[in-house]
Amino acid sequence: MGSLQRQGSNTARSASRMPHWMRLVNGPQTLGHGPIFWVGFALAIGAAVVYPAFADAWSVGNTAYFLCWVFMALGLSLIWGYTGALSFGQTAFFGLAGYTYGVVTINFGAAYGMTLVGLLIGVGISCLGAALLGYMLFYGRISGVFLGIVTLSTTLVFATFMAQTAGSQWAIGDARLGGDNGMTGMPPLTIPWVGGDIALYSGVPLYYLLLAMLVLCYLGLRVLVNSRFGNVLVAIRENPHRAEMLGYDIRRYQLIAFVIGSGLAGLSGVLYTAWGQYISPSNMNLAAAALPIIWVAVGGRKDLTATLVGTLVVLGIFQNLTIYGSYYAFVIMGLLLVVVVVYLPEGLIPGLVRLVSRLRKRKEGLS
Amino acid sequence: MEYIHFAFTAFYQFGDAFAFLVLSAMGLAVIFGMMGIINLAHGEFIMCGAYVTVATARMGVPLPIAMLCGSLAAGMLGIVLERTIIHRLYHRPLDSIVATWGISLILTQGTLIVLGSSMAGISTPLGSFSVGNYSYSTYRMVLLGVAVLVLIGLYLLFHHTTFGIHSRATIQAPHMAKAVGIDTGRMYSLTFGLGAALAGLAGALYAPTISIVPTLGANFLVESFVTVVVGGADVFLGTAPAAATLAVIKAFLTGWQGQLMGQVGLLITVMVVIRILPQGLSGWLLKGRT
Amino acid sequence: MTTNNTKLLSVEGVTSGYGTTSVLQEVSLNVGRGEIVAVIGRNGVGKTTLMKTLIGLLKHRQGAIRFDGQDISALESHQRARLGIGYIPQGREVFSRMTVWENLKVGEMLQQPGEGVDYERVYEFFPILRERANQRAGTFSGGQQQQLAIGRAMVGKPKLMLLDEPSEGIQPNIVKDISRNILKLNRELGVTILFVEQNLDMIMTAQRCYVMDKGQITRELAAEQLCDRDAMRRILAV
Amino acid sequence: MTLLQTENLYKHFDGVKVAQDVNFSMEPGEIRCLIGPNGAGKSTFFKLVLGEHQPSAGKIYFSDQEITQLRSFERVKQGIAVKFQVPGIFSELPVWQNMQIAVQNHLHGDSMTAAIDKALAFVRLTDKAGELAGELSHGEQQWLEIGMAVSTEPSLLLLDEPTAGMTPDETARTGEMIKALNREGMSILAVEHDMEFVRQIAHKVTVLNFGEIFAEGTINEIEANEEVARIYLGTADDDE
Amino acid sequence: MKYSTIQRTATLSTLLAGSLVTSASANDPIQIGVLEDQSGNFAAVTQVKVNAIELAAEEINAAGGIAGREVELVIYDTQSDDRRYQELMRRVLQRDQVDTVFAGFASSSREAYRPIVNQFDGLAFYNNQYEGGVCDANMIVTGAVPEQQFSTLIPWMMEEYGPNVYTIAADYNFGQISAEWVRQIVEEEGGEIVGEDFIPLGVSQFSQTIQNIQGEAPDFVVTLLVGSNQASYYEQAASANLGLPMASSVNVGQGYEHKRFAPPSLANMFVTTNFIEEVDTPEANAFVEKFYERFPDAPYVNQEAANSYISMYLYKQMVERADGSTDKEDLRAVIAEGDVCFDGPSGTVCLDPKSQHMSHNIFLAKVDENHEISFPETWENIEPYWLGENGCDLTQNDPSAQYTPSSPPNE
Repeated sequence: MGSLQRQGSNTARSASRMPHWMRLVNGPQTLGHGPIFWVGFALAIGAAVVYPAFADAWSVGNTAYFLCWVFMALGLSLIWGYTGALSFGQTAFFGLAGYTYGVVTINFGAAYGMTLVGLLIGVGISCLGAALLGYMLFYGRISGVFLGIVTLSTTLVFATFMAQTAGSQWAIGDARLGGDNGMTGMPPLTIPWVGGDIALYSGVPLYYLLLAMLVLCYLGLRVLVNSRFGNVLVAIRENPHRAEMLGYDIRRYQLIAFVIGSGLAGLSGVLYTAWGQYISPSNMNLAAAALPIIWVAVGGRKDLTATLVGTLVVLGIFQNLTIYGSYYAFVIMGLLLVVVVVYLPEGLIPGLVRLVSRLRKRKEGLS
Repeated sequence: MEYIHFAFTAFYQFGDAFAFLVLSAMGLAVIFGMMGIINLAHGEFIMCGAYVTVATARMGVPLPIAMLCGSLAAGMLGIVLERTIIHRLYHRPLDSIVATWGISLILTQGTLIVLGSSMAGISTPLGSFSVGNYSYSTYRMVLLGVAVLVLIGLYLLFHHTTFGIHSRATIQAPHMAKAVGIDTGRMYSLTFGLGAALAGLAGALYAPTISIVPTLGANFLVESFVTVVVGGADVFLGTAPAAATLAVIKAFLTGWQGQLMGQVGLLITVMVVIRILPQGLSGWLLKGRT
Repeated sequence: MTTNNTKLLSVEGVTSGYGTTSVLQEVSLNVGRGEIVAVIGRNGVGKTTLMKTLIGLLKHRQGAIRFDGQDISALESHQRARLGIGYIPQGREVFSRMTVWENLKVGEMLQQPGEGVDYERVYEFFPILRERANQRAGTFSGGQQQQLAIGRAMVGKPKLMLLDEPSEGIQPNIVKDISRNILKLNRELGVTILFVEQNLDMIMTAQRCYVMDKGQITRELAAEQLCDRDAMRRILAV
Repeated sequence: MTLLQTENLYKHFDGVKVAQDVNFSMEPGEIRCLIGPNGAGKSTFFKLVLGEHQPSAGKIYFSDQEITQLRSFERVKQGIAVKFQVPGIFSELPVWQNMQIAVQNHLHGDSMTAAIDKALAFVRLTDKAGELAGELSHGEQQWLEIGMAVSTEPSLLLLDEPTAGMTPDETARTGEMIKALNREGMSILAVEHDMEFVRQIAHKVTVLNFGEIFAEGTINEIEANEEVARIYLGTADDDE
Repeated sequence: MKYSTIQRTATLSTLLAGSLVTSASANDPIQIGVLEDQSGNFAAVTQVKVNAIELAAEEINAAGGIAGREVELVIYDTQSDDRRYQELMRRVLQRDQVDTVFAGFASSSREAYRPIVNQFDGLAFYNNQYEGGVCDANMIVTGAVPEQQFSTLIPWMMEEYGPNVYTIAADYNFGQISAEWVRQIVEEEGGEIVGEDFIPLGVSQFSQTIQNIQGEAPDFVVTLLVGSNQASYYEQAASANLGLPMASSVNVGQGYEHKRFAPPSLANMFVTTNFIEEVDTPEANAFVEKFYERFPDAPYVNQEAANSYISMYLYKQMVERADGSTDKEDLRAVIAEGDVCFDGPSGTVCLDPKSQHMSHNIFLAKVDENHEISFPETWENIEPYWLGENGCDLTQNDPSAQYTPSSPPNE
C-alpha cells in the first residue's frame, strides 16, 4: 500500500534517474509510484481486459456506462482538485457536447466514421464554450464560491432553455432539440470497418473502446499534472500569490485547465449520448450538476487515481443502493456523503490509503 | 383610473416577487451570506417548516401559531445539524456542498418514507380583494407585509440586540470575539439555527399556497441562492436591495416575455452581477460608504 | 518590586508557538494587582505570541498560566475573558463593519454579574466614542480605533488589560494620549495593565518591564532604568 | 542607469494615505534596507513595486523602463523577485518541487535539475529536498522562499522582513546569504527591523514614516539622526 | 400461490446469459419488469402504479397465472431520474431477461429508455396519459392521449361556457403539444384562444399568470400543469378569486389535486379521464374496493393505476392467445387481429393495431366546491385515431419515433 502514497523524499530525487516517460507518469502530483503500483496498475488493466469473459453482458455494458462518466470526473479533478477552482457547471459542457454529437450525427449520419467526427466536434464545441466562459471567469478574477455559483447558473440557464425547445421550430437541420423529452435518434458510436461499420452498442466492443480511452486519458492526465504545467497548477492551488510572483500568469493556466477539464466533461457527454442514444436537459439540472462534485469529493479530488477509483466506487454503490436499497437508497447515500465529508476530508481513497499505512506502521512498530 | 389600476398591478406583481425572494432567501442570507456555508439543505428547512405548519394547522391549531411552530421546528433542526455536522465544516466551505447535499437527500427521502409521498394541504386564508377588473389574493399582500416586517425585525435583531451584535462580531472576527468573551461556538449554533428558522418561516408562510410534498424545498433553492449571491454578505443591506432589484427584473420579464424569461433573466442577472460586483450589492454599497 | 504582593497574573515556564515551531520558550513573568507592566523587545521576538497565549487564542504546550489565583491554562478564550481579562490586540481589530456603539456593546460580555455598564466613564475617557457612536468603526483612523478598542475592553470592567503594541501605526501625539489614558485607567479604575511595546513613549508608562528576545525573557527592568533613554535604545537595538 | 525608481508615487485606501509622493531610487548592485515604524507604508511600497496594488498616482521604473502598468507576473519576468514576510511557500509540496516550480519557468531538463540543486545547496536545504515544505522549521521555510525567489535569477530581490522569527544564528547566516547574492551582482531591497542585521548588510538605508520618505543615507548617518530616533522610538521630551 | 418480487443478487452469470435467447420452458414464471418512480419528484403519483401491478399479478397468479405460468415481478425504484431508467431498463432486459417491462411516468423517462428497448428489441408498456405521438413497435401505450381527451373536453366546455379559451401549460413537450391540440380544436370549433402561457417546470409562483388570465377575461381556462410545483396554481388562483371554470386532461385524474388541496381551490374544474376512483360503475367500484383492501394506505387510485392494472390483463390475454409465447412478434400478431380488448375498471378498452395505443371510455369529471366529483358526461370508446390517420401503421413498418401535430409522420 506504501506504493500508493505520494512520492516522497527519495523518489523525488531519484526521479532524475528514471527514463523520461516514467518520470512523466510518476511525478509528485499523483498518488502511486514505483514498481508495486505499476504492477498493480498492469494487473488492474489485465483484470479489466479479461473481465468481459467472466461477467454477464449486462455487467459489461453497465461497466461501460460507468466508464462514460469517469472522464467528466477526471476533468473536474483537474479543475478543482489540481487547480483549486470549483466548477459547479461541468454538466453544461457535458450537455453541450452531447447535443452537438446528436446534431452532427443526425444530420450527417453514421457512415464514413461520422460518429467519430461528431465526437470530436462535440468535444471541440464544449472546449470552445469553456474557453468563452472561462475567459470571463478567470480574467474577471472570480474565484472560490462565486466561481461555483456562476458555473452553476450557466448550466441551469442552459437546462431551463433546452427544456422548452419542444416545438418543431427548435431544430438544427434534421435534429430536433426535443425540449424536456430530450433528443433521440442519434446513432451509437461506430467504427468504420471493411465490410460495414461496427456499431458500438453498450456491449463488449464499446467496453474495450472506453477502457482504452480511459487508460489513455488517465495516463495522459498523469503526464499533464506531473509536467511543468501540472506543477504550476498545483502551485496555483496551494498559493496563487506565490505562483504569480514566480512569474506565472495564473489566469492563463486556470483557463487552460478549465478548458481541458470541460473538454473531458464534453467527452463524457458525447459518450453518454452515444451509449443511450439520448440526451436531455435533465442531464444538466441541479441534481445532475451536483453529481460530479460528489464523485470527485468523495473519491479524493486532489488525485487522479483517487478520483478515478472513487467515481467508479460511488457510481457502483449508488446504483446498487438503487437496485437493492428500495426506499432507503437516498437516505443511505446521504449518510455516506456526510460521513465521508466529516471523517475523510481528503476523500475516500486517500483516507483509506492513510488508514492502511497507519495500521501497517503500527504493525511494524509492534514487531 | 386605468393608470391607477396599472400602477397597482405593477406594485402587486413586484411585491409578490419581492416577498417570495426575500422570504426564501432570508435563511440562506444568514447561513451562506454571513457564515459562508453553502447550504444545499436550505430547501429542506423550508420543507420542514411547511410540513410542521400544515400538520399542526390540520390538528386545529390556529394558523399563525402553526406557522410559528413550523419555523421553530426548522430552527431546532438547524441547531441539531449544526452541532452534529456543520460545525466541522466552517473551515472548508466547499466540502459543505457535499455534506449538505447528503443532509438534503436524507431529509427529503426520510420525509417520504415516514410521511408518505404527499400531504393534504390547507386553504389560503383571507380571501381576495378587487382593484378595477382584477381580483387579487389578500394573503399575498400579507406575505409582502410579513417580508417587510421580517426584514425590519432582522435589522433590529442584528443591530439592536445583544444576540445580533454578538453574532455579527463572531462572524466578522471570530478570534477577537472569543477574546472579548463571546462563546463563539454557541453563537455559530444559534446563528445557524436562526437561518434555519427563517427558512422554516418561509416554508410556513408559503405552505397554504403550494403542494405539500417532500421535494417542495427545491422550488425555493435556486431563487434564494440567486438573491443571496446578488446581495452579498450583509443580510439587510444585501438581501433587501437584491430582492428588490431581482423582483423588478423578474416581474418585468415575466409580465413581458413569460415565465421562462423570468427564470432565465434571474440567472443571467446573477452572472452579470458577480462579474461586475464580486462582493455583491452589499459589498458595493458598503464600499460607497467608507 | 511589585507594588502589591498579591499576584494577579503569573506565567510559569510557558512554551507556545505556531505549527511545529516554538516562538515562546519557557517564559515566566508575574504581574501584581494594580501594576502596569511592559514587555519590550524588537519586532519578531514573540511579544504578540505571548499576548495571544495569555488570552488563549494560542494554546500553550508547556507551563502554567494563573489568573487571580486560578489556573486558566485549560480555559477557552471566552472563558478567560469572562474572568476579567480585557484584550486589545495588535492592529486593534475593531469590528470594522459594525458601528462604534455596537463595538462597545460587544464589550459588555465581559462585565461581571450584577454590575451595571458605565458608559459615562468610557465616554469621559474617550469623548469621541460618544460623538461618533453611529459611525462604522472601519472608517476610524488608527488612533481612534485604538481608543475604541480600549473603550471596548473598559466596558467589561476587566481586572487585567492586555495591550499588544498600542502605539503601532499611530501618530506620536496620539501615542501620548494613549499612554496618558492607560495611566488614568490604572489610577482611577485600578485596572492592572500588561502591554507589549517597542515605543519608548509608551514604555515609560510602565512601572516595571520585562525585556524579551528570541522568545525568552532576558531581563527585568525597574522603573528608574526605564528613564535611561540611551540604555533603552541599546535594548531596542537602534 | 537606475535599477528601481519611483516618481511621485501616491496610494490611498479609502481616504487613508499609505504612500505619499514617494520618490525612491536605487542603483544596480546595491543592498538597500527600508526601515520605519510599523504601519509606515513599507509593505504597501513593496506591493506597489510588485504590482499587487496600482498606485493612485505616479510612475514606477525598473531598469529605466516604465512598469507601472505591468501585471505582477510580467514584472517578475522583467527580473524582480520577492520573498514575503509570512513564508510564501507551497507547504503541501516537497521542497524539491517548490524549487522546481520556481526554476522551470526559465530552465529545462538537466540545467533545471542543476539549478535546483545549486539553489538548494545555497540555502542549505539539500538534505531536506524530499520533505514537505510545510514541515520545515520556520527559518528553513524562510530560506526555501529565498531560494525560490533567487532561482528565478532576478536582478532585484525584494525581501520583506527576511529574519523575522529567526534565531540569531539563522539571522547571521541569512545575512551571509544576502551578501553572497550581492557579490554575484544581485541588487537587494529589504524591509527589516533588526538593526543589527541592517548594519550587517545594508549599503544604504531608507526610512519611511506615514507613507513618506523620511530620511535616507548610510546606516551610520541614519543611526546618528535624532529625528529618525524620535519617530522610530517615540520620545518623551517633545511636548506639544 | 403468491407472486414474488425479485430483487436479484448478482448471479454467477454464465456466458450463455449474454445471448438473448429466452428459451423458457412452460413452467418457468413469466417475468415482468416494473420501473416506476417510488422516490423523488413523481413518487406522489406513481407509487399507486406499482401497487396496481402488484394487485393484478396477485389476482392473475391466484387464478392460475398466464398460460399456466406464474407471474413474477422484477421491481426497481427509478427515483424520478431518467438515467436510472436507462441503467435499469438495460438491467431488466439484459440480465433479468424479463418478458416485458412496465415502465415510466415522465415523458423524458420514456424517451430515455425507448432507445434501449429498441436496442434489445424488447416490449415495454407505457401506462401513462401523455402528449401522444409515439409510433414504436416496441411500445404499447395504454394511457390516454390528447385526441381522446381534448376532442371530448374542449367542445363540451365551449358549448357550456363560451368560445374564448385561455391555456396555461407546462413549458415542455407535454404542455406544448397538448396546447397545440387545444388550439387546433378550439379553432375548428369556431372559438378563439385569447391567451397562452407556458410555465417552466418547477415554477410554483403564479401571480403574474393569474393576472394575465384576468386581463383577457376568457370563458374558461385550460390548465395543463405538470408536477407538484405547478399544481400550486390552483390554490393561488382560488385565493385571488379568479373564479373561472377550468378544463384539464392531466390534473385530478393523475395527481388527485382535489384531495391534496383544501376546497374550494379546484371548484369548477372539468377533467376528461379514463378513470378515477370516484367513477361510479360496478367495475370501477369493485376495482377500487379491491385496491384499498390490498393497499389501505394508498393515497388515491388514479388513472395510471387503472391503466397499469388493465395492462397486466391485456398482456395476459395476448400471451395466452399467442399460445403462451412471450415473443414480441407473436404478441404483435395478436394485436394485429384488432380485437385485444379488456373489460376492466374503466369499461371495455381495446388496443389499436396501427399505433399500439388503447381506446378509452372517457369520463368528464366535474369538481365542485367541496371537491366532490360528479360526472356530467361520458364518451364511450374513443379511439386513439391521430397517429393512424396520419400515417403511423406499425403493422406495416416501425419508425420508432415520436411525432407531434406540427411534424406528423406522413410529412
